[in-house]
Amino acid sequence: MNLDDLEDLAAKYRADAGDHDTEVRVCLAASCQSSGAQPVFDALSAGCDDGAAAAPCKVKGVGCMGLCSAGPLVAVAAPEAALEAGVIYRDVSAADAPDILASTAPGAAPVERLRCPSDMPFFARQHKIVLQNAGIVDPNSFRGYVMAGGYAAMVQALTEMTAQDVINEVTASGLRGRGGGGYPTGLKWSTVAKMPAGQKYVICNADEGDPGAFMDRAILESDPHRVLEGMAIAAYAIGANKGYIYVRAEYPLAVERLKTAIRKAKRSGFLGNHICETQFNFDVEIRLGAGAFVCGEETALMASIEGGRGQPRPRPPYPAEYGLWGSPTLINNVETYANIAPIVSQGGDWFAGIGTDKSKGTKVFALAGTIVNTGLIEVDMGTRLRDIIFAIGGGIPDGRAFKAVQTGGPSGGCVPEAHLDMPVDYDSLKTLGTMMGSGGMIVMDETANMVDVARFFMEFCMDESCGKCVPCRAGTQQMHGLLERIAKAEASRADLELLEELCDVVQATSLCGLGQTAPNPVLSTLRYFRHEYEEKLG
Amino acid sequence: MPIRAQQPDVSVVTLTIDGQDLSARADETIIEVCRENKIPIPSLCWMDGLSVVGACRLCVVEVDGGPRLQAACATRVREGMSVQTNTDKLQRYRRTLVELLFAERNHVCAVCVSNGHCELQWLAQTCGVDHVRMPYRNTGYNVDSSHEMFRIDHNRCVLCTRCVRVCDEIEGAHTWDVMGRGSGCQVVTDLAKPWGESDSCTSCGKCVQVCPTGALVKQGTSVGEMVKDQQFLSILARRRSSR
Amino acid sequence: MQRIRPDLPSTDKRWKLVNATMRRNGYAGHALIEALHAVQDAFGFLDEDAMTFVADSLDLPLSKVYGVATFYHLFMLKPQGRHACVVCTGTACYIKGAGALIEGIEERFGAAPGETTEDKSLSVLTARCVGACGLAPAVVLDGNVIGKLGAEALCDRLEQEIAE
Amino acid sequence: MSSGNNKVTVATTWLDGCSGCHMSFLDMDERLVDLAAQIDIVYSPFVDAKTLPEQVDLGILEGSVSSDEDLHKAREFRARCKVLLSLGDCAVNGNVPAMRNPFKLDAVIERAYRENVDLNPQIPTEGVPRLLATVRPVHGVVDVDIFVPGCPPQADAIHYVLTELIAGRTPDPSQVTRFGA
Repeated sequence: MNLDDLEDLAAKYRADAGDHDTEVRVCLAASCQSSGAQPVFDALSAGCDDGAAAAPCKVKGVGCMGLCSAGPLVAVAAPEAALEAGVIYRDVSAADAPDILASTAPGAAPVERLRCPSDMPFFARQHKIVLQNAGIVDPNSFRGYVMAGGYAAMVQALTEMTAQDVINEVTASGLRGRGGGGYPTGLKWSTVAKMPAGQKYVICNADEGDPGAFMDRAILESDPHRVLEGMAIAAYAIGANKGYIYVRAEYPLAVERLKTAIRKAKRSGFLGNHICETQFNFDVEIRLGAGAFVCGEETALMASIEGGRGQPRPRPPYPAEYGLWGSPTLINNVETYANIAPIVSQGGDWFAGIGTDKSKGTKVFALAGTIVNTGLIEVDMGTRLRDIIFAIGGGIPDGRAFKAVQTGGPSGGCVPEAHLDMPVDYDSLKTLGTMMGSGGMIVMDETANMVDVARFFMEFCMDESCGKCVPCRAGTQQMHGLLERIAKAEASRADLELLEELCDVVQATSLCGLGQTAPNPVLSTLRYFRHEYEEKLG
Repeated sequence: MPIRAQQPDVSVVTLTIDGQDLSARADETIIEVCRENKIPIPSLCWMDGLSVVGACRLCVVEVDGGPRLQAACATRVREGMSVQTNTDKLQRYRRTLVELLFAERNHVCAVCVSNGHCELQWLAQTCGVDHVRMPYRNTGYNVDSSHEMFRIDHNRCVLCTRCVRVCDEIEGAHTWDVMGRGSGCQVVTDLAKPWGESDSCTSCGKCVQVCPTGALVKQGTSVGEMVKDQQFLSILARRRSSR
Repeated sequence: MQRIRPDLPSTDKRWKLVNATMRRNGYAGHALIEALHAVQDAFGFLDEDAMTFVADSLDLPLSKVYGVATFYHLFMLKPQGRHACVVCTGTACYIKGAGALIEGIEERFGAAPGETTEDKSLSVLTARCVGACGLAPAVVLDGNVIGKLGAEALCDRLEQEIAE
Repeated sequence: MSSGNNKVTVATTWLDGCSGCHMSFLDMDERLVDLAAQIDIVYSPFVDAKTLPEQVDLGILEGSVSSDEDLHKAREFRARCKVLLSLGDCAVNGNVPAMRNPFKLDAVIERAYRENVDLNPQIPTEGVPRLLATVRPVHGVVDVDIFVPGCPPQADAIHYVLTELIAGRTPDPSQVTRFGA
């Protein structure tokens, strides 16, 4: 199969789908489902089948549209049109179905009382590459993905490019790992590719564990084929024939949609043996996590796939050399793989033209905390924090003042008002004492108590420490105790000094990233809000 | 990391440790070279003959002046490598790590059967730990005396997992493993039943001999009487790997 | 040396589901976590019989199975209540009052996180971010995410579920 | 480190311990004679003085802090002694007295005064200091300058530490003693 054949296939699918000018999209991602999206979908579908719609229209369940706090969300748009090009409705209930269906008639007015302006900055200021299909395609439909141009990059790679060509494009794109570390993806791929031929593995890290981060869940729930396509391209590039997706068991909907996607892709010959009638074989299996944050660390993740306790081991040797069952292994996270297909289709140079000097492309962020527009956004690297929080996020509710934004989860830190004009990329966040992490952004208003925030994250690290190495196991426990004492105003200046020393020791000596970064929330709150600690000392 | 390097590499590299020019086999780790050359690096989880876990972090060293410390047990030597094993910073870190271990469980040396023969006690002295600055955790742990020959006192366990590894890698019984996570970790036999009820335990006593503290001891020993003999390990490990 | 696979622990049909999962994975040792998931899905928790059966089937040491079962927070070694309420304690939920939900539940039902009420009607658990930050504070009640409820309203809802 | 009459003033007392460290002090035997020429023991179980002077050069505490009274003594020593020394494992790390810490205080008292008593079991309320919930080493309640671990520290170790202090040097006790020594 070549690109022309794939285009023919997409055309056939379009013809099969029948004639309709409008589609009514209902977000069926986890957040909207929790707000009652399923009854809305059922009511709209029933209404459409009964002919309540004024024009030929189709009701379709889709993935995340982003503005989770306004769910259930419904959009009325032309088939495959971008979200902003349609009419978006918020807080929809089943009772609204007739009105929405009636509004699809030619010349009919939108239902104003439900309308969410699609030109509001939340939608208008985003740049969607990873989330291109989210909220538009039906995540359970293989055909839908193909009709939206899916699998073209894989077919192009398999039929028109060598493995080295693919790696060159990824390297040229400047893409860096979206899981937190920001390691250059092209370099990682070429390292694994250079290992002697033999059994190699591709792993997708979907163990998104940072509290306050739900980017990967949304991608998997909205566009699972995009991730599979990225993994298949990676496998082709490095010479692997087997892949694993390690997903949190806390994401049942994502798991279900991934399973469906794998099954359908296999049945259609886009996964498995002789993919698209080429010599390339690639099989994907899902492995479920079982509630251990540390399994996001790559060596712990592999230990877990191997059926053991998810405990990290010293690196080197790195997974690229000695990975799953001792074989060379490529591990990237969900968002990284989701970037691959557009890079292959549109070229590394195109991607490298987006973002900042050292951080290319876009980044998906999960906005949460005390912010008006809670949800999922994708913006160019280098967007200012202020624009993200105040323009796109709509600022702080209830007239309160902004205090800090926490990025990077338990490994990150808090950024205060004074640094909000910093363009967001891997390096700028590092200079602020925090990190990109996987993309969670928790906004805190003036009522937040920063010692308590540090204590919260330390408790998280203490609970999630695997217990293997001494500094992380015993050090986080002691640091948590000291933070509790400070929070209760029972601590002395010597306690604060001991806390700072333990931060240094745990950071410098811990075995894996969890321990090495566990002191970050303390160090960062000490850096910007030291007076809040000192006020509590005896 | 596997016990031995994947492929034995007999080529020779030269490196400097604390300014001393040394040569070593390319498949050796820094700690092995230090031990051969009588350069003292504290360690607790590492043991010649067992696989490397890099868990106690006491053997961290500075390599080539880089900011990231490396565990000497888990880092192979390289040509031209420059290692510092005993800087002020490293001494400070080690002291704190030893303090953390003492604060974590109830190591009351004065009434321990291993008093005077304990690696943790010795580490405290060599690292200059004359008191523990952090509060003691004061969590009580079980003492399991159900085995007819041996006893485990979890109050004195440092979770080095030497017992787990020797039981699995040398004896082949895999009676021991670690349960729980974080501060809740404990070594267990089988399904965390009393040791004496274990079906898999062969009562070989290797776990007792490799235990660095008074956690695993022989029954019937009194204060200071438990002296451990670890000679067997390197011999067994060597003979096993040459099969 | 041929290894003999153990018989199913009882005639309970759920063992067949567990066995099927292990068979699908070729009774390989690395299928341990999958097998434990299967046991928990079928029985709601892992008891000694189940762990012994899985260990024998996959030819793994008992202590290894126990070590893995106790490492992961999702695996339960004790039977759970008829209803399970998981309070999300992720950052967003924490900021928006997850602590008050936990306190409220403990006050009304007498069960702290990790505990089950005496009448076995409700188990209270916590999770590190269920990824529903937009609905903070979020709880997962018997698999369904409920968001934006205060402690009072949540407890009422729980009482209602228990009564049904 | 002397004041006034060229002799170093020394105060010692025992908190919750077995007095073994003081016995070890006496084990310095004939060296005590030389020491007596350099130090003046102004308050101690060894001597008759009943009040702790306002200003002392060196305070030596044996035993852990287990009761109200221990806490009071430790604070008083800290306030009045220029240099404070923790002598022995109980003072340095809690040692045997701290082995009750994993248990609740009520359970400990119950066990000591009722369960293990055959005749007229009762919990004393008068004439005994109130026990603290947690036994702590001396530095857990006041700042300590010198730590001399050991159970008890050998007379040689005590002699080394005192000689160094008298000479105005900072001793390194880990050369001569350790936990449990």
